[in-house]
Amino acid sequence: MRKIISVLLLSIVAVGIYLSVSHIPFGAPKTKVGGHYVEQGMEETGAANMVTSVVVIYRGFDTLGEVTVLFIAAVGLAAVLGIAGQQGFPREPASFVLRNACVVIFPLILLCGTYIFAHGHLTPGGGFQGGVVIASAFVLSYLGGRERRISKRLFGSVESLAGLVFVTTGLIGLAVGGYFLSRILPNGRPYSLLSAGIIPIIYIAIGFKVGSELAGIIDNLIEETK
Amino acid sequence: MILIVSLLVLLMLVGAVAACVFKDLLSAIIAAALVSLIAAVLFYFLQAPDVAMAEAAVGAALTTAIFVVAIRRTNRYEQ
Amino acid sequence: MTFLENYVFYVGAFGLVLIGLFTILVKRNLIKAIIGLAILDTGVNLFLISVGYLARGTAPIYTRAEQGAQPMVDPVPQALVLTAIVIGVAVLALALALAIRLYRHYGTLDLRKITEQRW
Amino acid sequence: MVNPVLLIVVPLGFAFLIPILSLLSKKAAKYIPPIPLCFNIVVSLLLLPRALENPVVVSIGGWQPAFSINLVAGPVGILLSAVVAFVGLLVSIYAVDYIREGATDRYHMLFLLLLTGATGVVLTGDIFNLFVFFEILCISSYALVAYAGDKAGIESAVKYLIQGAVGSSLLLIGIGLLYGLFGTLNMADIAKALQSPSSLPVFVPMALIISGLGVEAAIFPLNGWLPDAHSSAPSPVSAILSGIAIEVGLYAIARVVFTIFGLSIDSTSNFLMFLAVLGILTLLVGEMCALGQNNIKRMLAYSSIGQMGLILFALAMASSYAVVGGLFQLVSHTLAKALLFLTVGYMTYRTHSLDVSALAGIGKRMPITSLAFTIGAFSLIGLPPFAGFPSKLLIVRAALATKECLFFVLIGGALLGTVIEAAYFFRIVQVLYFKDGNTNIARKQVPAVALIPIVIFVILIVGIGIYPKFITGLLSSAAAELLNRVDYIRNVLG
Amino acid sequence: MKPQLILLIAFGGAFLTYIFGKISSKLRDGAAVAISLALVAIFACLYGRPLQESFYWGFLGLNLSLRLDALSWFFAIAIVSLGALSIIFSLRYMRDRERTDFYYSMMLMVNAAMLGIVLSNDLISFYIFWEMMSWCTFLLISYNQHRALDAGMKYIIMSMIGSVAMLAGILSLYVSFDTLLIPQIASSLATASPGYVLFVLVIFGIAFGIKNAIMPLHTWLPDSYAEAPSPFTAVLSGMLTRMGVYGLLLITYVIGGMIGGTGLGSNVSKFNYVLAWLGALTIVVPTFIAMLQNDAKQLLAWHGIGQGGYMVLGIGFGVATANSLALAGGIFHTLNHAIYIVLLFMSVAAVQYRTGGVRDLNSLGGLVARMPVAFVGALLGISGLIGLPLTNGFVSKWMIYKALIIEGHPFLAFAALIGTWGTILSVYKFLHNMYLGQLPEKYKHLEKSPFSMQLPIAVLSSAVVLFGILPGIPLRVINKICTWLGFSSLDVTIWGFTSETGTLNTINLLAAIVVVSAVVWVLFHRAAKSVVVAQDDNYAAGAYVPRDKYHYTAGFYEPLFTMLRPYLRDVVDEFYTALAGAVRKSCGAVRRIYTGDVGNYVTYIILFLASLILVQLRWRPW
Repeated sequence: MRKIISVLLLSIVAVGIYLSVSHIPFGAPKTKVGGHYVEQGMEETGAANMVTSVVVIYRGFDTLGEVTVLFIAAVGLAAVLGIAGQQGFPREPASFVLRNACVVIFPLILLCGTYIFAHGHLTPGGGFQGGVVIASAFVLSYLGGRERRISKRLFGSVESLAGLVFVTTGLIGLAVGGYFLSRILPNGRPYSLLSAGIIPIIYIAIGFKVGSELAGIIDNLIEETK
Repeated sequence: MILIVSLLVLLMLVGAVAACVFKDLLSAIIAAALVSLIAAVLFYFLQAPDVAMAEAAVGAALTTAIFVVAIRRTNRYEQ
Repeated sequence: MTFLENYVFYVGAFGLVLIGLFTILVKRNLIKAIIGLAILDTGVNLFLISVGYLARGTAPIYTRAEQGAQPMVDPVPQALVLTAIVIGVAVLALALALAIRLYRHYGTLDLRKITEQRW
Repeated sequence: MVNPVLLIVVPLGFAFLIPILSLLSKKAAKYIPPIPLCFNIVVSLLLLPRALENPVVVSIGGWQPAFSINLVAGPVGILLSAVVAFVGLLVSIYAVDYIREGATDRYHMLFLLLLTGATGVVLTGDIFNLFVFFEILCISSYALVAYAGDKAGIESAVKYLIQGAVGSSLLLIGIGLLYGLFGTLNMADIAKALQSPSSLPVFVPMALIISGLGVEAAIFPLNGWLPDAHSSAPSPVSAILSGIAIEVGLYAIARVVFTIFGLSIDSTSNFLMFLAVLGILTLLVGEMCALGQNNIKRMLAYSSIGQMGLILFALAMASSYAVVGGLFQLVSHTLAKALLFLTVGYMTYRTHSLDVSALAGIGKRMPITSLAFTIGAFSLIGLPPFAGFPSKLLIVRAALATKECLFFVLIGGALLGTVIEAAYFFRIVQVLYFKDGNTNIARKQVPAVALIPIVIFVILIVGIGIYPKFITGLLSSAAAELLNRVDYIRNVLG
Repeated sequence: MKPQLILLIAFGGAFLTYIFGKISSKLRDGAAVAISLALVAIFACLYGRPLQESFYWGFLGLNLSLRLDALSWFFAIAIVSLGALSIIFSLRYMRDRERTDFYYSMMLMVNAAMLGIVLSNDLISFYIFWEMMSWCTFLLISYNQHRALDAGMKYIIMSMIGSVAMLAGILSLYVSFDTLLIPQIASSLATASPGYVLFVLVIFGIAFGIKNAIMPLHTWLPDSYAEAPSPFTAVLSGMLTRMGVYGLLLITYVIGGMIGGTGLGSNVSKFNYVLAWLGALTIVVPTFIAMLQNDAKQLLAWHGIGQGGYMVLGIGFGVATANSLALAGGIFHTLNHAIYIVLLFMSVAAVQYRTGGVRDLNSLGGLVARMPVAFVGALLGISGLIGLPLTNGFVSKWMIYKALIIEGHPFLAFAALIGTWGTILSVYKFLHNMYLGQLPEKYKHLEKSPFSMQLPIAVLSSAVVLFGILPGIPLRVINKICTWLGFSSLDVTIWGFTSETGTLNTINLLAAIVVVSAVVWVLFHRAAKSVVVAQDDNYAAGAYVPRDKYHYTAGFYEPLFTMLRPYLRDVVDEFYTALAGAVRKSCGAVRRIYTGDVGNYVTYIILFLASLILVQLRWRPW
């Protein structure tokens, strides 16, 4: 019964969406805002990766909101799990191969993540992707069953500091340039690592923030308040 | 090209249906991870390497990990 | 074939959306519902990216070699999707944490049985 | 140079600061939220004179409006951000004492972020940015509802989360469709490009966006989460959710409907009529559900649904009187409902029960709190001389001024809802004062730090009720801004 | 003196009393009495000096203003005097109760709100004060706890229904004429369509009908009267309920433009006939229901409804036929009723005070010996209630009868007359069961009522007689009101009035009655003395019979009771109870929407979306 109703309702929704989507031709150029970014973005921001310039410069506010969302999730998750009764969780020791492979791979993944967010303005990738990669390094380390863990305080401090860096960068822009997140650093030479104004700073902050938040989430989920 | 894409889309939808019907939640999670992975490939085809990267890292790896942790803490099977 | 070309991504995207919604609507297991949410999110993201696609466009990244040679796809939806993915994973993580706590309280994840809060 | 962006960024910065500060001192966290909220009130007041002349439009990063996110601090935005900051400030003062259990620094972070999200929603001029701030608002409220970690809280949070997530996915699909159709995300830019709201390709995104936002705004069939979440959250959170979160959702709907889609009462679509009917339906369902309710917080939650219905009805009439009335109702409901939840918070804390009958005799044990509750309840019913009266008056007047039969019938429904509302609120007042109850509750007032916000709310409710001019000037320019689409586009795009 | 100053004193006094109460109860009592007496003095000074409208507050772009004219003075003086008397009465009555600060400040607040109502010059201030009066009343009715809670709920719900109807009516007037000043509306409404006028009449009729307890809307009244603290019951019955009459008069004034000019629109006339018939119904049925009551306050409460019927009959009929005699009768009856019903409630309250709250007629009796002043009050009160000559009730009822008969409406007159018979039967029971008959053993040592209770009773008793012998005093004022309302003037003398429809001269009556009573007294004096026989030494088959078994006031109208009971069920009340039950049930059903299952909630979301799309698809398939 419930299935029939659901299918019925969803098919109506599908028809409605089809009617609207049929007016959005697939693959046709939509020059309005995107076109402007593609044409002007390189000069205006100095970043080669247009997605990065949109994420950090043009729609930097969204990004600030987004790291906030992740921050909320991390804090909220800790709040939700943190008060629970303290039932421990026996951990099976991982196999020898896995454990030792983790030891080797862990720093490599960290390095890879750092590379991804440091080069966000030049190549695909950026703060989020790098942050997620860093977090996955921690997932791996938990799979490896290592007991050595980074303290929550460190996670928390990194999170806060990264967030504050983002906000402060924006506020300095407001003080200097009159707009929040305005470009206070020169665009520099295109295609070089130290270019594109404030993008690297913000992306590094985001990378640390996302990485530490996701790692913190995983950490909390697995450990649940020891 | 279009055929490959169609095939991938088909596979993705099948994966989604599988994620919906599997009684074993672990299998469902793997199916959902498959959906994310194929979506990442499709993002790549759509000239969105950034998103593909994020989707692969988040959808296929991280989310799956969280799900697995969650079902270890709860119940592996539906009902 | 042209239909396929025009609509295959949309079909894939909204297929995921509908399957995700169907899962949430019909399945009584909370984890299943959350899986549904994940699929729904993926579908929405795929849709957004398809909206920004440009036929025969390249990724919106300038390289030294072929600057401005080919049209680029719209970078805006990609930026949006990056945001949306992260938001999605945040919601998902919170949902699963809540599911763990809920299981501890009720010993079940069957949503039809967890109806203490009603009326 | 005061910039509206400070309203969002400064609280955000303070929220990021809390983890570091709480490393230094565990107690520091609870004194943090009032600081940025005070700051926000000051900034809002400083911006007010400029905003009344012309909406303050600032862009992030300094690009041309359509090419970057911009904030539009018009009268509506300033009004609502001031309300958010003000109510948030009072509730955060209240929470200094009330929130004792668990990791309180997390509570204060989430609380501050929730308010940041609400401020962002009311100030932003970009629809995707709206979505992002909405998510901030929603996700922090999911976490806050579950904050106490009890059975009811977790269950409600799960349900809230699922519905909220579905809603925001629908919203995102709608935004995607709009972007596909018009190639821009700036609300003014979309509005400029959008001609007729009733053609199907445009209608579908509108339906999606309204359903998505409607979940947060608690419109009738979309509000299954509300009674659970508002009743099982800690009381200050309930106050914020009922007093701010849903109002902000409703504001977002109004903004989308009026500004982006440009619906007006004389446009060909009778969608606004539909919204008006929906509003009254919401009102009646909310009030009817509240009538038989024994759980006091749940009753207040249902009453919030009812009030939302009334506000939606007023906004859907889309005349300037009606919108003034709707915004007035919004403000008075915010004050009254926050007050009610705050008072009920300590009452239930003392009686250890959410049952209405457990409140018997509280009037003698906590006289000031009970008096405050009574005044809040009277204001919600719309009795003079409290703040709810002028707002209800304006709405009824606007409905009668439409000279349309449908609206006469609808306002009849609204008045019926008022009677039902009176029935259950008066019952509680009786229980508070005139029922002998549990005598072993200590005769103990609320702690002073929690009494301050309560008393301020009472003063405001009575003050606005007696002297509505205090805010009507601001409200009428806010209504004008909300309804005048052409000016909005011109102000933003230049 | 500006009217707002008066209100300021009244409301400020209410607050001050509360604050004083926190300091000392003596101070509070003194303040309450002083403020209420001050108000009486102020209004006494204002006699014959109407105050022009004065704007006192801007509210949402509306100018709120006050004024004092003949009608409002008439009501105001009644309000403040009765208010002062009941405050004085409360001094002892409420002494040992809890939360007396609240009680006194609410009493003063109710008085202030009523003053506000009668002083209002625009409908919004009218509404504001009306609502304040409603919720103050609610709080006071609920004061006695227990059963009073239900009574309070009944009252406030009906009152809310009335006031939302009134709000709709007021704002509809505002939207139509863009003003809320009563005189301006009066002039604007002359040009309105008859249908609209009828709408206004009906909607205000509902609002005021509920307050004045016209028959199908009366059901809140008996319980509220019975359960409220007695001094407040006096205020409630005397003036508060009669704010409905004031409202009806105001509406009469508002549509008054039509009375003076081209005559009434037929709609208006019809409406007022309906009102008159409802008034007649309200006279007959409650009076007989009153007969069946065993609770003294319930009995009086039902009479309160019935007497309200006379007022409505008089005013409705007067307006329908443009007959100033009936109208004046209705207004005068309002005043008279207020005086004697307050008197009656006070005498009951005096008994209650001494007997510890007993008001069951079957367990009282013979109190005349213990509480003579209360007895005299009750006697004069019921005389007024019945309408015996030389008491005030007689004059007003007589005016109404006269008008009805002369205008050729014998059925209405007959209804009014039946009402009087019923009244006689029931109030005799009241008087007898309470004061006459055998004194129960446990009340043998009751003290007489304290001075602060005797004083108001004495004042009111003398008022009953005074207005009965010299009806010209209030009638002069009433005559002014009638002319102000656009009716023809009556020829009033101090002893009564003369008019083409009939003449009343109480001096003749007085003379006749003095002569007759002298004769009767002489006869009785000459007649043989009766012998007092102890009742308890009757022979009872050898068994000892406890003295209380002889208490012959129980089951006073038992045969009549069994006969009438099936016909006099309170059908209306049952209907409302059923309605309330149905509402409650349907609310319970609506609540089931929230099943607690998230799947359902998400279904609602999708359903909403789908129906939006579907509707749009169906509307524009092209």
